[in-house]
Amino acid sequence: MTVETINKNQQENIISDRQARKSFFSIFLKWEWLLFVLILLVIFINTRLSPFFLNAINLSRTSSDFMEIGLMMLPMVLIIVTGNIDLSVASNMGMSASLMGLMHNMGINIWLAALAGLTLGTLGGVLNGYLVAYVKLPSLVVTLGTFAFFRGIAFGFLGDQAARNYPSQFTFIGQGRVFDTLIPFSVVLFIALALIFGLVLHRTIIGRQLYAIGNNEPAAKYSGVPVEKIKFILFIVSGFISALAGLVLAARFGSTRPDNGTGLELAVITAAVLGGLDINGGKGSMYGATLALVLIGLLRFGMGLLNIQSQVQSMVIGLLLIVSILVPHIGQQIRFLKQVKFRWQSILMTVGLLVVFTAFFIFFFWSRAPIIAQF
Amino acid sequence: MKNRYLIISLVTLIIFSFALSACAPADPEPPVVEDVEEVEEVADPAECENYVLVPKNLGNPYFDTGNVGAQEAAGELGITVLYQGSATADASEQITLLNSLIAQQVCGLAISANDEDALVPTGQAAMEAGIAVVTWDSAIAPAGRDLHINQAELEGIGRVQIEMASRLAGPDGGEIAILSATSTAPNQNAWIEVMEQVLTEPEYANLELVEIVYGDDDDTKSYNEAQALFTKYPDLKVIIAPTTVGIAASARAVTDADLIGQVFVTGLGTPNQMREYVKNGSAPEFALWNPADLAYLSVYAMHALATGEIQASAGETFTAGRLGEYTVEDDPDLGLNVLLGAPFVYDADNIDDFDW
Amino acid sequence: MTTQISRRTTPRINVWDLLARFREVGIIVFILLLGAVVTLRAPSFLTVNNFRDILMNISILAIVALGQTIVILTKGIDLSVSSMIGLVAMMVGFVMRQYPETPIFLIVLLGMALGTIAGSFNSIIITFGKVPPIIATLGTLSVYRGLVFFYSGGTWVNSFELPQSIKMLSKGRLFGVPNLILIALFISIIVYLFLKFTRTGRNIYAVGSNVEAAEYAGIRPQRIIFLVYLISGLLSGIGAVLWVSRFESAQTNTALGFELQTVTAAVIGGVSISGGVGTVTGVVLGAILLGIIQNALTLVRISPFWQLAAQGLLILIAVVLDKVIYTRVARN
Amino acid sequence: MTKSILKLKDISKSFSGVEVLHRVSFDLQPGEVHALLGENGAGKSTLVKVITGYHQPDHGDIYLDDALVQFVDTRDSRQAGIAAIYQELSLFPDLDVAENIFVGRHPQSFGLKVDWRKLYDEAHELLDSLGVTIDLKQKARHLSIAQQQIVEIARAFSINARILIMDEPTSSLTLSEVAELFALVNNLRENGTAIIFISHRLEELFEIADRVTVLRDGNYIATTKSKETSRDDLLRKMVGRTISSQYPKTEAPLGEVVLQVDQLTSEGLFTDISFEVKSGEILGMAGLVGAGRTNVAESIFGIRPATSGKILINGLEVSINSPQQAIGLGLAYVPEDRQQHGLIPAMQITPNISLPKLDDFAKYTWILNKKEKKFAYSAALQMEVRARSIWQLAKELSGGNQQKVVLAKWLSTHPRILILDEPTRGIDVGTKAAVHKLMSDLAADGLAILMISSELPEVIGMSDRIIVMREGFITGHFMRSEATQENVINAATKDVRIENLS
Repeated sequence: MTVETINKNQQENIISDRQARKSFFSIFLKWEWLLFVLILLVIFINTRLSPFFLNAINLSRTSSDFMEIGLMMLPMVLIIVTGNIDLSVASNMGMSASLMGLMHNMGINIWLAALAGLTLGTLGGVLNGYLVAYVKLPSLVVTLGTFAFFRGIAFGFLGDQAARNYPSQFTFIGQGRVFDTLIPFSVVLFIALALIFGLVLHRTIIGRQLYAIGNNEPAAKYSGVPVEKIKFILFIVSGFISALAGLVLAARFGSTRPDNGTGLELAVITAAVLGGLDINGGKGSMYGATLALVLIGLLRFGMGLLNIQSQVQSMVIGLLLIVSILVPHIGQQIRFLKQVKFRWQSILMTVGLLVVFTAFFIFFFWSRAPIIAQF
Repeated sequence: MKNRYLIISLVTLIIFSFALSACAPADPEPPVVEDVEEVEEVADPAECENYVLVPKNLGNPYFDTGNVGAQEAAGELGITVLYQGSATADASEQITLLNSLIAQQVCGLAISANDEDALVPTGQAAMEAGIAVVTWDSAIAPAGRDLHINQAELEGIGRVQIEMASRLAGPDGGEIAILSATSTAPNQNAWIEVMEQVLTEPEYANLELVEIVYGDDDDTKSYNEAQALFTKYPDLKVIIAPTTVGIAASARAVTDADLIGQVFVTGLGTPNQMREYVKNGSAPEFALWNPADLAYLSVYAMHALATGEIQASAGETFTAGRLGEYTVEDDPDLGLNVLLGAPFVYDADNIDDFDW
Repeated sequence: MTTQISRRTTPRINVWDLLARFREVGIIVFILLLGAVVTLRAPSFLTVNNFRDILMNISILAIVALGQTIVILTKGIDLSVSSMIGLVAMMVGFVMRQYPETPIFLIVLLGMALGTIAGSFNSIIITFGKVPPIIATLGTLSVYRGLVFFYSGGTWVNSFELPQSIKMLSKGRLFGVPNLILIALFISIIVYLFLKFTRTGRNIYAVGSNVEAAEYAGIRPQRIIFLVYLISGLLSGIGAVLWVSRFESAQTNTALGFELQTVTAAVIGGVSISGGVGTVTGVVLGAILLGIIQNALTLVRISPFWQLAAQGLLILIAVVLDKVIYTRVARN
Repeated sequence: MTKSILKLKDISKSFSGVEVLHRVSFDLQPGEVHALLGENGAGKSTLVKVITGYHQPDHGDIYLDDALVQFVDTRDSRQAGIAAIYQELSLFPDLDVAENIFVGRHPQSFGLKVDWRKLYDEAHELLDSLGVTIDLKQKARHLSIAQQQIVEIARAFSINARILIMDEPTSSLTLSEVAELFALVNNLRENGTAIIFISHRLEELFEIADRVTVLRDGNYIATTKSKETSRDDLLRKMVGRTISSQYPKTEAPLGEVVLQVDQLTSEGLFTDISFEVKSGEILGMAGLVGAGRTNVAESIFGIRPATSGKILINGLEVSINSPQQAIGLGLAYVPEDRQQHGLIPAMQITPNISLPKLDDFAKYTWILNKKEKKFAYSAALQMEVRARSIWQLAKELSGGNQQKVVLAKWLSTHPRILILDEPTRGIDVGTKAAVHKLMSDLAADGLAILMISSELPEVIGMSDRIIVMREGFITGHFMRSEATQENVINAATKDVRIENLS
């Protein structure tokens, strides 16, 4: 599409170095602000509905529940910005923590064991990174394989055993609080790393190159961006941080089992996408992802306080995920519908779908009626 | 142009969030906000009414049956017992859930733990907040709870399964195998340990334990594992599955493979799931305690703890409604616990007396 | 077919080229190698009964993986299949419990209809809502699972509550072959014919290969994309009925985690995540390979704790080998 | 007046608030070839897409046989007998050649089953009538660009349309292939098919077109019979002003050899390529599309390193395994495919310009925004990029301005060796002249320039020396003084295989 608006004969400056003027309100209409508003809203509503919501101890305890997800989300944001994905993070975390647990059970010093766990996690990242960057396999496929592989190794290490009785210096990572305040150590760790990752993404050469790769990988390569090297490093970092998250989880649990953290990868991706990241790469910010994490955490906590069942909570988060992508496209949809000339097919289809869905819901409630009656 | 749609989206999201909060169950009298400062205080035992029964996960009939017993106890005691669990049997999900329950300053928690060790810090936090913590079905390590309500002695459960297996294998004995749940399930592993010990007794010398496999409490996986067992061991006589998912899957695998009468399944199961297989002969007998009784007892114990009737020390006694009087015992492995009783053996003669 | 037309075909026959053209050959070779090794260590692998078991075990996987394949052909992915199976299985289970005399074909039809409706919900979000498929189905993955729970109130449908008719749907035999295997075979053939011999089937490949070009060529890509999620729902619905039949129960966690298995089967079967490439034979073989790996690992008594790792490793090897073959060919 | 088969009246079309077509009218008569002419961004391609129903006009009417019609999508227009070859190649890389021709219209038996035998037979016949042989079972992914274009043409012909639209169908065809195509077009015209023909090669229009309609900036300018107009007249109408000398090449003093390539070989792509470029020199590289010229450039730039041979820069042997290394050695490469390789369309002008040399605008990897902005601004000004602001997205610019951004980006790295791959492909006449002027100036400043171009007048007009490639071999070498269109074409179409055998 070629769009050119400038009159070719004009003599004055042909290009400006200023950003296009935006209306005052449009600044507040960025996705990140919407998330912020949503967070305030959730806080407001929850405070009204539950007296336990705005309580420092409770918030402190809840926040540490989400820190492993948060930690793994940081490299995931960078990976998604390049248009890739890492499904193996949670498995990697299980694998590293299991190695650490195994070594701890063998009587090896916990810090040495932790170091070994971090090394193994990083090596897992090396495997992912090598296959994605240099063998050039799609990241979805590679990490789907290592998703099973890493978790399998975790079971191989510990089997039916658990590692427990970690020294309190170690469990401090997951359970401790900083300087007698209520702020958990893991939250401090997360904030520090989030700052670093955010700055790398938004303020450095590497960050710029990540966006370039996500928007147009061949062009980035032709412009001298070391695409392979960056992807390789990215997956290694993801491996390392996953291992770190594994340690935090082990420290929080005070124990390790090989199935620790199963399924967290979907929570990580959900947070990142809800934060406005485009799964196809090239768009999104670290602020957005972090805000989304906070939103999910507060929502979950708030719903928990209201004793909403877990399945319903997942459903709400799932819906929120769909709606968050759906709503910004409403404009497109309206325009699309305006364009469509009224054809009998489209009317028929709409009516048909409505009938089908109505029938479905009638059936849904009718067929479960006997069960409801039982209770 | 673009802005307008963003405004639409903002409004939609706001409406959506309000809708979310409307999902909350109708709470007739939401506590007033001023209470916030007092949350730190230990709940006053006299006014304590809110208790929670936490299963390993929701949507599992075994625990749902437990809830029936719990509600019965709640009715008798005049308290409310909420039934809250995580969506999947996963420790970190359960911890998140427990944290929100602790935050609500409930009076007591009766937990079936997804991870013996990982829940210790959470259990401790609950006790620090003045909440009575008992575990049922699957324990948290002693440091993380006040009391464990033991469904049956480890010894008893392990032994009854070997006894059943021995009966089914016949006088000549033969090869037996164990199909467990996940390799990390604490109660499973404890039972298996006992079973291995019992097998060393001369009485059971003719039984040979050939393999222990894990079905992960997943129906498909358990089914496949059972199938693999009789492919690998053509002379296999008995599969012991000390898990409700595993035993049903194994019995079905035996039925499907037309091996009824050749391979028998036994272990721990629920009547409704096993009814069919008891009758067709693939699993002539199995054992289990009554989960309703277990939860019933747990609620009484939790209430006794919260009201100060007992202080969680060995030798104390309390009365649990229709079940009668129980004593808190101390065990070197289990810590403080209350024993429900011996497991009950279900067979074709009595199974129709139960519907759960 | 019409060889005389392709005049400028490369005359040299090359092993790599053969492997790439008939990707299935690679999987078959892999299966044979694996089979040989396993048979050496565990002779019971090579028995009719064992093979029947393997095929029984992967039948439902193959059916649902075919739906997944059709979706992946258009560059999409359907992560919600497992929850759709769970939902449909529960609803079908409820109906069977309530009305045990319902003729079995009605039950199958019901399952298909319910699956299609669930799939159409995905379709709407993806085509009209312009939500990327991976996000949309990640969302419905939890939404449908939540609905299962809401629907059943946490209860299960147990074996004794189900009539014999549904159980026989998969367990009955024709010429000694269990129905389930025959059904899977039948559906595979139907999907094969659909993808190879109908315009719509070819249009699916076209849309996956180049959406814009498809639009230029008069195909309506949105309709095709709408259709593929519908088909995925339909096949999941069939899978759900078979699931109830085979496992004789409907539980709240039915098929939990199954979505990744279907993607794995498709990927091992040579379906390209970037769309446009993949065959029915490949996917069926991919599912069989997965089944054999699972079965073999148990038979050769690899410690149960290491089985998952071995499985993951084999998947990685399969994918890397495929890539190596492909690059070799591209170089020639 | 004869009756028109297609008539557009006052068509307007806007994209995100920018009007691309403004009240354009157009009419087409049966049995005529009607050329559509205009610079890039004049609205030709949009007009085509409006006719085929890919876009819907915001305003205005379309009449087919004097009846008002409305095309909701390309299906409607196809049913009305309109077929099109679009400018962007629109093949299906994963489908084979035969199926590519019939996608969406597979021949069927019993109205249900795709008849593969018939499909292959018809495809075979069709390609035969075009006088080409392409393996019908080959996947389109593996075709050369020229072959792809032929498949596109075959597809459009297979529809038996009453109206055939050809948007730049000849851009990568050889002369003989173009001749074959024109013979077919003439054939169709005699049978009464109406053809809309778009090309940047003005010579072709005089050869094939009956009438010419000129668009400029989305406005209708004029329609004339091609016999009654001249090249200069058309150019003036297109640009809106007179164009001065087309090839402003000045003689620059030649310096040292800067880039020397010795027996460079990449298996299957090119063999034994040797040449040298001196400072101040423009070396032209001619040949047909697919001769391996781009491959040579890409291997010099480190994107696909060659398997054997040497590259020397300033007399020192270097090994270049990645574009980063190439940039470090003072190389710059303006690639052929602007959208895919040259630019990041979804990013703004500024980051596009600063991408190859981000180190220059950063302190310890920290990007200094002000410095970057200042630099991008001056680079954009210098290249006369026409845009609202340097924060405009690259994809919103016209082809010519995009090329200016690409040039600005590479010049910002201060290269000593500049490789230009089809530097003026698909850009308007005005920008083309500016690019030529720039090349000449850069050479005068001492840069060594390697220019790949398929446009013979450009190669001959701009180069100091010319090398010609054919199927991966160098088949000719001419000084500026001795190069003529004839001997360059001869070298470009020489049969390499025979020469190698001897």
